[in-house]
Amino acid sequence: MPTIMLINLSYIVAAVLFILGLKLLGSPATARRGNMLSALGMLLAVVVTLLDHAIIDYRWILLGMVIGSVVGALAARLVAMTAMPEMVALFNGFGGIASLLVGWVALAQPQLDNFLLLTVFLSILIGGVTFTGSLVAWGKLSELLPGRPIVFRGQRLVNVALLLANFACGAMFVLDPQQPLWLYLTIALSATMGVMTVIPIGGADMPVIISLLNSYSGLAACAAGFAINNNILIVAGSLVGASGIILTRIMCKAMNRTLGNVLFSGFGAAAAASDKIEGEGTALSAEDAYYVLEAAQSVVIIPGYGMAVAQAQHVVKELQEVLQQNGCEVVYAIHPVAGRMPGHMNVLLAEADVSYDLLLEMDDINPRMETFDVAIVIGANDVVNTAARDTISSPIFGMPIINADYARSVFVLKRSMASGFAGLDNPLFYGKNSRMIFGDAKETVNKLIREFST
Amino acid sequence: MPTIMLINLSYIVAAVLFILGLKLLGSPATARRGNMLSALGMLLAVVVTLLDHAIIDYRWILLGMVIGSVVGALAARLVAMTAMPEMVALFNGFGGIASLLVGWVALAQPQLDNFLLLTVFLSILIGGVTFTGSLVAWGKLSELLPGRPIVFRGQRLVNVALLLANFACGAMFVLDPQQPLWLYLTIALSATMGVMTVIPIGGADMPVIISLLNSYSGLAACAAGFAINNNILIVAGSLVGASGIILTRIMCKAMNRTLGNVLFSGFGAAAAASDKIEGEGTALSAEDAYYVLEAAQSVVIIPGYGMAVAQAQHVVKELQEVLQQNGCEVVYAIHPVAGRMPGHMNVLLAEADVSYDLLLEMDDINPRMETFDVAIVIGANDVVNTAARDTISSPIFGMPIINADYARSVFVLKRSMASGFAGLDNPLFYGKNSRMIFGDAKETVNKLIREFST
Amino acid sequence: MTWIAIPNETGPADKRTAMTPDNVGKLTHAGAEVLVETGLGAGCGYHDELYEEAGARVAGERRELFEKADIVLRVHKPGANEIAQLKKGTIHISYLDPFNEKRLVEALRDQRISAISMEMIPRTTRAQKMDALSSQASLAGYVMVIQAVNRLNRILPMMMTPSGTIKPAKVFVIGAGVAGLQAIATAKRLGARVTAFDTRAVVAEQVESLGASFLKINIGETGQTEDGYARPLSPEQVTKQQQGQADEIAKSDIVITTAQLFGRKPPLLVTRNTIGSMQPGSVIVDMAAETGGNVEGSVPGETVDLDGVTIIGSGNWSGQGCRDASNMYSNNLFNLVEEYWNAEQKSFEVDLNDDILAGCLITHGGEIVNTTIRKHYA
Amino acid sequence: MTWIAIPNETGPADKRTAMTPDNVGKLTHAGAEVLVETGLGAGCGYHDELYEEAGARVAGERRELFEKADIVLRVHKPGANEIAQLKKGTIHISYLDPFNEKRLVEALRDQRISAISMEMIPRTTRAQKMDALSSQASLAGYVMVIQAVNRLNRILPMMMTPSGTIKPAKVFVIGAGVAGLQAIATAKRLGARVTAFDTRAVVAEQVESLGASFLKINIGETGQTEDGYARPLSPEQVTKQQQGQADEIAKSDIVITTAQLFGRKPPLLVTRNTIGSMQPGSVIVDMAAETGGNVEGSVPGETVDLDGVTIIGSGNWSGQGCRDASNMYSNNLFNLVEEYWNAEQKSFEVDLNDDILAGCLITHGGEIVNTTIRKHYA
Amino acid sequence: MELVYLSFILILSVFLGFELIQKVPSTLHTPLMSGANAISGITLVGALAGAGSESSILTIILGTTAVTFATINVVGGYLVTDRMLAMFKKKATEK
Amino acid sequence: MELVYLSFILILSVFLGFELIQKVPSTLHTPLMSGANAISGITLVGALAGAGSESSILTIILGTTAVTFATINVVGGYLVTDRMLAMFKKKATEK
Ligand SMILES: NC(=O)c1ccc[n+]([C@@H]2O[C@H](COP(=O)([O-])OP(=O)(O)OC[C@H]3O[C@@H](n4cnc5c(N)ncnc54)[C@H](OP(=O)(O)O)[C@@H]3O)[C@@H](O)[C@H]2O)c1
Ligand SMILES: NC(=O)c1ccc[n+]([C@@H]2O[C@H](COP(=O)([O-])OP(=O)(O)OC[C@H]3O[C@@H](n4cnc5c(N)ncnc54)[C@H](OP(=O)(O)O)[C@@H]3O)[C@@H](O)[C@H]2O)c1
Ligand SMILES: NC(=O)c1ccc[n+]([C@@H]2O[C@H](COP(=O)([O-])OP(=O)(O)OC[C@H]3O[C@@H](n4cnc5c(N)ncnc54)[C@H](O)[C@@H]3O)[C@@H](O)[C@H]2O)c1
Ligand SMILES: NC(=O)c1ccc[n+]([C@@H]2O[C@H](COP(=O)([O-])OP(=O)(O)OC[C@H]3O[C@@H](n4cnc5c(N)ncnc54)[C@H](O)[C@@H]3O)[C@@H](O)[C@H]2O)c1
Repeated sequence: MPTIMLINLSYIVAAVLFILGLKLLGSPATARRGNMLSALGMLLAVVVTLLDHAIIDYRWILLGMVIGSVVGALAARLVAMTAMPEMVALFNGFGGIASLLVGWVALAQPQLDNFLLLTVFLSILIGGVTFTGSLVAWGKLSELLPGRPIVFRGQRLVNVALLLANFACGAMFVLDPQQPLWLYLTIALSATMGVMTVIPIGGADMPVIISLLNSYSGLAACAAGFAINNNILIVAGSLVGASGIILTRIMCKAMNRTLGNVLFSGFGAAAAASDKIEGEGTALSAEDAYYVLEAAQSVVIIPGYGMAVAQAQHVVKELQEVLQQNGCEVVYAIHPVAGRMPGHMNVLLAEADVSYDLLLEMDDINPRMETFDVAIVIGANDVVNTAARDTISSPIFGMPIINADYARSVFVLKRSMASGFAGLDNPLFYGKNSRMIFGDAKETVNKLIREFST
Repeated sequence: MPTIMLINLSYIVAAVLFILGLKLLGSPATARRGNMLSALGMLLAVVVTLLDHAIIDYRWILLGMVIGSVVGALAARLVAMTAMPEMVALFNGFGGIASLLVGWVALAQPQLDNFLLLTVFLSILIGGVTFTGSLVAWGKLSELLPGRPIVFRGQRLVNVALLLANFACGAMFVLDPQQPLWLYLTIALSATMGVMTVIPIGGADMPVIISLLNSYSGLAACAAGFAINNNILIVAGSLVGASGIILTRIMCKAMNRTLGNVLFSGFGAAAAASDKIEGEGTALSAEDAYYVLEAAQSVVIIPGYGMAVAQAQHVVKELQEVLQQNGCEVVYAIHPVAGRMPGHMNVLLAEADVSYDLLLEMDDINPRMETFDVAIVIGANDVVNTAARDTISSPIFGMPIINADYARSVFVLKRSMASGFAGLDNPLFYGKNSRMIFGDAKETVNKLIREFST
Repeated sequence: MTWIAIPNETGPADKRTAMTPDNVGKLTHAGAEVLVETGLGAGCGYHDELYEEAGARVAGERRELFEKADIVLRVHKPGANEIAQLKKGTIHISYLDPFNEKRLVEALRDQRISAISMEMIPRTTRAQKMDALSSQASLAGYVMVIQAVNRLNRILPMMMTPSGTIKPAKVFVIGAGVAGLQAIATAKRLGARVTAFDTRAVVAEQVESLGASFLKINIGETGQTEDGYARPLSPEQVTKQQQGQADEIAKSDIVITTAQLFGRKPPLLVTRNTIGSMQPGSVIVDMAAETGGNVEGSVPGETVDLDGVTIIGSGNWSGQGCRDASNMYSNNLFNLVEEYWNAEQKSFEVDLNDDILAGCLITHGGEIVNTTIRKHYA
Repeated sequence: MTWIAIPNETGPADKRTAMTPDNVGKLTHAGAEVLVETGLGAGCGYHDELYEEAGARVAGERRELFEKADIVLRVHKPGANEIAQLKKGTIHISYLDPFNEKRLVEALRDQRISAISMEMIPRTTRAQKMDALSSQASLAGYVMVIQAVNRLNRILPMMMTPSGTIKPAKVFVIGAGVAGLQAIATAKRLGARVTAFDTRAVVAEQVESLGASFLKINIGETGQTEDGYARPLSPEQVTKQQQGQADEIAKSDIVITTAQLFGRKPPLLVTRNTIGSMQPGSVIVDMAAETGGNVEGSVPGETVDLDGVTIIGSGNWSGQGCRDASNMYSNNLFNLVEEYWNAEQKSFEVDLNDDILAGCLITHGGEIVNTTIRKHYA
Repeated sequence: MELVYLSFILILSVFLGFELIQKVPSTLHTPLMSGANAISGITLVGALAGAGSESSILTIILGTTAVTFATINVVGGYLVTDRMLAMFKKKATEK
Repeated sequence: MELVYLSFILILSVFLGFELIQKVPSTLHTPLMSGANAISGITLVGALAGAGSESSILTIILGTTAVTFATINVVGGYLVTDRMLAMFKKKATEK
């Protein structure tokens, strides 16, 4: 078999290994095996590539690989567990710069047609953004740079200008590849763009950004693959590019955000968004709520008359158990007037066999409400009506309430924005950290439980 | 743009449409849209292909397409709703024969290398099997052929001989393409193989077989694609081939069978298998049980002491509701001595708020046990011990039991094969229609409920 | 210095006490001087020492309490002679039954007592913590079921046993207010099949929220007052209701009636005839027996047998779980006092504009200040 | 022709009846002639006419029943004078208490009566339908809780209300056999926190299967008999148990003791001292009061007050839900008769090799045939 | 080299085919099968070349037959699938 | 024609990438990201050609730098992912 065939067939095998590896990485039981498989694929791809006739001199390769392996292995070994995310960012940046360089090297090829130049441009652009973006992310996470969003007046304008300039350079580069200026300019602009994209983003959102940059580095490799006409780069690169996007979306959801919100919140877009929230009460789907609950360490359930109407007590108990199995602390906060008769909630929760020890009185729960990741308000309204606490003019002002709004997030499960027994509007529903999950409480809770089945 | 580029780019778009179409077909809300998309893809592929320079004379094409369209459209319009599966089988067979013919036509190409000949052979083989196999399936379903498995002595031997002969012919065909005999022989043998594969399979299993043959027809198209070097055939064919296999597996699971069991049960392999079942009690996973429950019209739940130990009453109620939402009738059969105190089951089920009307006494349920699709025995043992009914020597002979074994399928949820209070072995567990779902009853029921979340 | 006096209850054998040592402690902590009669909490197991530990002075003489008191806290209405012993301007908080006790109210007015009637606490969300009608009715709902179950010749839950299947008993609750709902919940807990009826349509959802079923009877327009109380029915409506219920009652093992009309005589809902249709051994509980009765033939304070059907009209329902009943009533009183307590002057401040006081303060400064009552007397 | 006679119960005010009209109907249908004493089911609301409709003859004279009977069915043991009235060879089925009633058993033997003791029905899966101990104990478990709740000065369920939070009452059940388990279930239903203890270790799982918790006391080796009954403890073990329980009892609002030892005097489990540690107003129910008592100071057939703690020892538990109790007992009797009924000869066939009869038949053909009892007397 | 590309395409399509179909409610089994079957009529594209080739008679006959059969598969397949799904949708909304 | 094949491959890979990742528990987010990142180091394969090409110095320098960076990405990426997953596994079994 000609070497070229051997190499390419091996590439196919490597691609299969990458695919399987990625798939297995998605489930806890198989993740480690998946990583091994994908590493095996990489090894195979690298080894067979060395057989390529185009490669004549192995010295430099050896040098690069030895240095790279030592540095990579040491970094991976020595990094503290807590510093892993920034390490990933750094590695990712290196992947980006490598793709940039591969694109550059591709310019040395004898025939340069427009398509090839375009792909070279793309690998440089994406590789460059990935590189500097990842470096900034790394800097923010390792606290070499300030973690807070760095913003300035006209930032958006600058970014748009950068992008346009870069595209212009790209065009020039493709049209006039002999002039190295365009190349250098492209590199410089791409690097700047990477920095500009990441600095306005806060440290807490970095994981999402890293995931996005990871997707970019896949795309850079893919572009480089086109530039040097290499299948495995295209396949592996686009796999990573696509799965990275999906992962980014999943991570955003887990943070109860959209990608747009993550990328642009630094620009004060967040302020605008929260204004909107103030206005109408933000709805959330049960699926999205799941991602938040899945990550929660402590949850307080605040039941009200709606739980009784929906006869949701049994599924609430189920939800409690599912959350507990997930390693989350769950307690119930029972307001004395919740429901329509004294002890209404007790009757129902006893029926569902909720342990008495989990039922906390209002006075016991309120002081520690801040420590809860999520407060799930199930068909309650008046008993969590912040107007009773904050609005002197409210008819129920002075009635003690359960301060659900002090929890980090509040999910309110009810069918509509309708008021409760007292017939009053509830400011809680419009709170910044509140999300309405509309629908019959039993059905909603059921959906949440279902989401927990991986 | 050269035509060939246009065609190929359109093929890419068509492939994307097929992919999206298949994906959307998998969910009720989007299925119809998916089908439209995929039809759109097909239209695109066909139309651009007509631009091909190789096509000189459109008359025959027109003829074929008009006849095909009329016949296809009429058949699709006129067929009775109930006869749809056989219609699908017939269509599928036509796809198979078309691939066979395309392969054959490919022989007219000027250069024939070995690889090409191999792909031609494969398209003929697979296409032929698909064609006659589908015809037989169609015949069985439309009752032109007897629906029962047709078996004879030495059938297996004959099949193996057929396969070997066919491969031999194939080899000869590749080595000596000038001799048409091998070609004709291959066609004849493939056609025979198709018949032989399907006749030993009973009518009830036909849907699975059609799905399998559908997967084959995809593969045949894929092989034909290699033979005439056409991307879209390869992509679409292998998509159908692969997704068909998955669908077949899903359908087998839904019938609580393995593919092997479906394919070979006609050969008396079933008898052997059921012997085995007699020996040890067949375990079933919750996922597989789901497929059966999902299709069930009526379910009887038979709780016992194990439900109490597992404190599974609340999730059992949940399961009941999920089944009911799925359009299934659910009742409970309560044996008077179930549990460890009189009325033990009543206490628990009342706690879970199961309606009294659903609780049937042994004497009320036994006469209609045959009518239930599934009996779910939850942690009961002695009260469904068929030895009490059938084995005179049993210490509990004469005690009336709930005849769970008379239901079409029995699922027994318990942690092991251990005996119950009376310490006796239970023949029910080894019954042909019994499946053990091992594990804590609460966890198992929970898993079942989770499976119901589409 | 404000003296708060808590006399023993002298009324019908009610073991409740108006103040528990716990709440006495809170009162003294707030700066009040508390005077309790000896033996105050004996019925619930609270000894005099506990009150002393809580900072109260124990008085041996009842008279002393009344003479000293700036505020009197008690469960039942005062005796006529006791009013005369009170200082002018004393605040007197207890049940008063002002709709029927015109004479008493006038006596309080004439003595210039500020009398607060616990029945008249408005049913608003904010006032719930002082709402003794609710707290006591809730316990009553539970107790009525327990008493009925104790008398029934059957058991409530379903049992499928080797010795045959016992069907669940049927319980029918008429009037699903606070007491009715708690009765429903308790009977459901014990495994009965529970049905309920009420003239207020909003209640149907509440009944179902407890897992019971609501009996639908078409009796035309009904409605409820702003405070959430039922409006009285016309005679035809009452007849319709009686007919609509008859079937359900005949099938029931236990019937519990809790129908009240705020400020009026309760409606007669279960007739002699209907009772005759019930199985011997069945039980009827008439919560309203003492104020007029929902059930024909019920005797206030007694349990009688009518055609083999036991009719419980014992009243004083919350007295049975007297310890919990006292705790709740005492909490209600304390919450009321605390709400209007002036921490600086350490005294109870009567604010005639406050919406809760406007509802429950009957007499003040020598006048009947409560508009509802004034209208009622007029 | 086989005459089955069912006399009225004469024992302590027990309203139960041995045969309901339903089952009488089944007996006559099987070909027996049934003779009942007038007023047989009056206590449960079954009139003579119902029996007549079921095919029985109602006899005004009690004597007639005994003289005619081939089979006698009843709840309690026969009076000594009644035995003499029976024909030789008569089959007599009732409770007998053979361990303690040696004299009675000998009288039956001498009269050549085939006496079946309902207490001695083996606890096997097959015999459960005849097992009256189980059916009646199960009801007793329910009734004991209801009686205790009725006496308690608190309520059982937790209630978080605007008038304060009521903590759930604590119930402690000693002995988790049939009655104990039902008591646990009933108390749980009403919302109490329930703990239980039993010397048989297997019971822990059963207690937890009802959602209650099992108190772990290390008292060493215990075990159970083949029939599933508890073995008696050594005196040291009893002391250990008493100590281990003391704390739990002190914290409990209701304590229910059901500990029995088959064929022996029940163990004393709750001492005077421990009772003193309980809150006034608490309740103890001693199921075993009539056979010796698990509780020091309990009086058979009565409810007494000890240091403010109510001790119920009224016995005859299942008499309270007498209609259901009678139904179940009657089913047990019928199932027993049916099991050994020879449909052709229309008679009861005594098969000495049958394992159920071997367990419960005490005297037959002029001999004490039951090995357990023979051993016990020897 | 072409073979390499084709193999890549084959492998990727196969994996994609596996991944695309995950959980399918049993009501959709038949429509999905039918819809997939219609796609496998793609062989029509291959048949066109044969039928329109103007080479030997045999090729034309074979090609035209192939076109006919494949068209039946395609047209009938899509229509019958759509019919099934339309019915399905009606049932779903009827609920 | 080559471009056609490559486009097919690209499209199929992208779709496959979308399908492969479905529901991932949040504990796996970082490892999965890291594992995918290691795969993107495949650019190493492209870099090898440059570094070993014996053409201009520039190419060799660029190539070698690329090889170095890419190798860090690959080696470090896989190792760090494995470390995370190992820890994860331990935690899971500890439970
Ligand atoms: N505890 C007592 O004794 C007692 C007695 C009488 C009155 N109250 C009064 O009742 C109120 C109790 O407060 P609360 O917060 O428990 O109840 P609430 O304020 O009445 O609010 C209940 C909420 O549940 C929602 N809901 C109803 N059915 C639902 C369903 N099937 N699924 C999901 N949500 C449903 C309703 O909103 P949607 O319609 O939008 O779904 C409603 O806003 C207080 O004002 C109290 O004073 C109490
Ligand atoms: N009703 C009464 O009054 C009473 C009183 C005393 C005795 N009994 C006797 O008890 C028996 C009752 O029959 P039964 O069928 O209800 O019970 P059983 O025959 O005792 O069987 C219960 C089964 O439940 C399974 N199990 C236990 N824990 C489980 C868990 N967590 N999850 C899943 N399965 C679990 C056990 O199998 P694994 O271990 O394999 O899981 C066991 O085989 C009869 O023999 C009856 O005579 C009844
Ligand atoms: N805002 C609050 O927080 C709060 C607090 C306590 C009570 N409430 C409300 O006040 C209302 C009255 O409660 P209550 O229990 O004191 O009422 P109540 O004691 O006056 O009457 C009891 C019940 O009897 C019903 N009734 C009257 N006539 C009837 C008839 N002919 N047939 C059947 N039923 C009849 C009434 O509708 C009521 O439900 C309830 O709706 C309760 O929810 C509100
Ligand atoms: N096979 C059957 O179907 C069947 C039917 C009925 C009962 N049984 C079994 O028979 C057994 C006995 O039931 P029972 O209720 O009639 O028993 P019982 O009335 O003899 O005793 C009641 C309980 O008291 C317990 N006890 C004895 N000494 C004690 C002590 N010192 N401290 C605490 N507890 C003590 C016993 O263990 C028993 O659980 C049970 O296990 C029951 O499951 C089986």
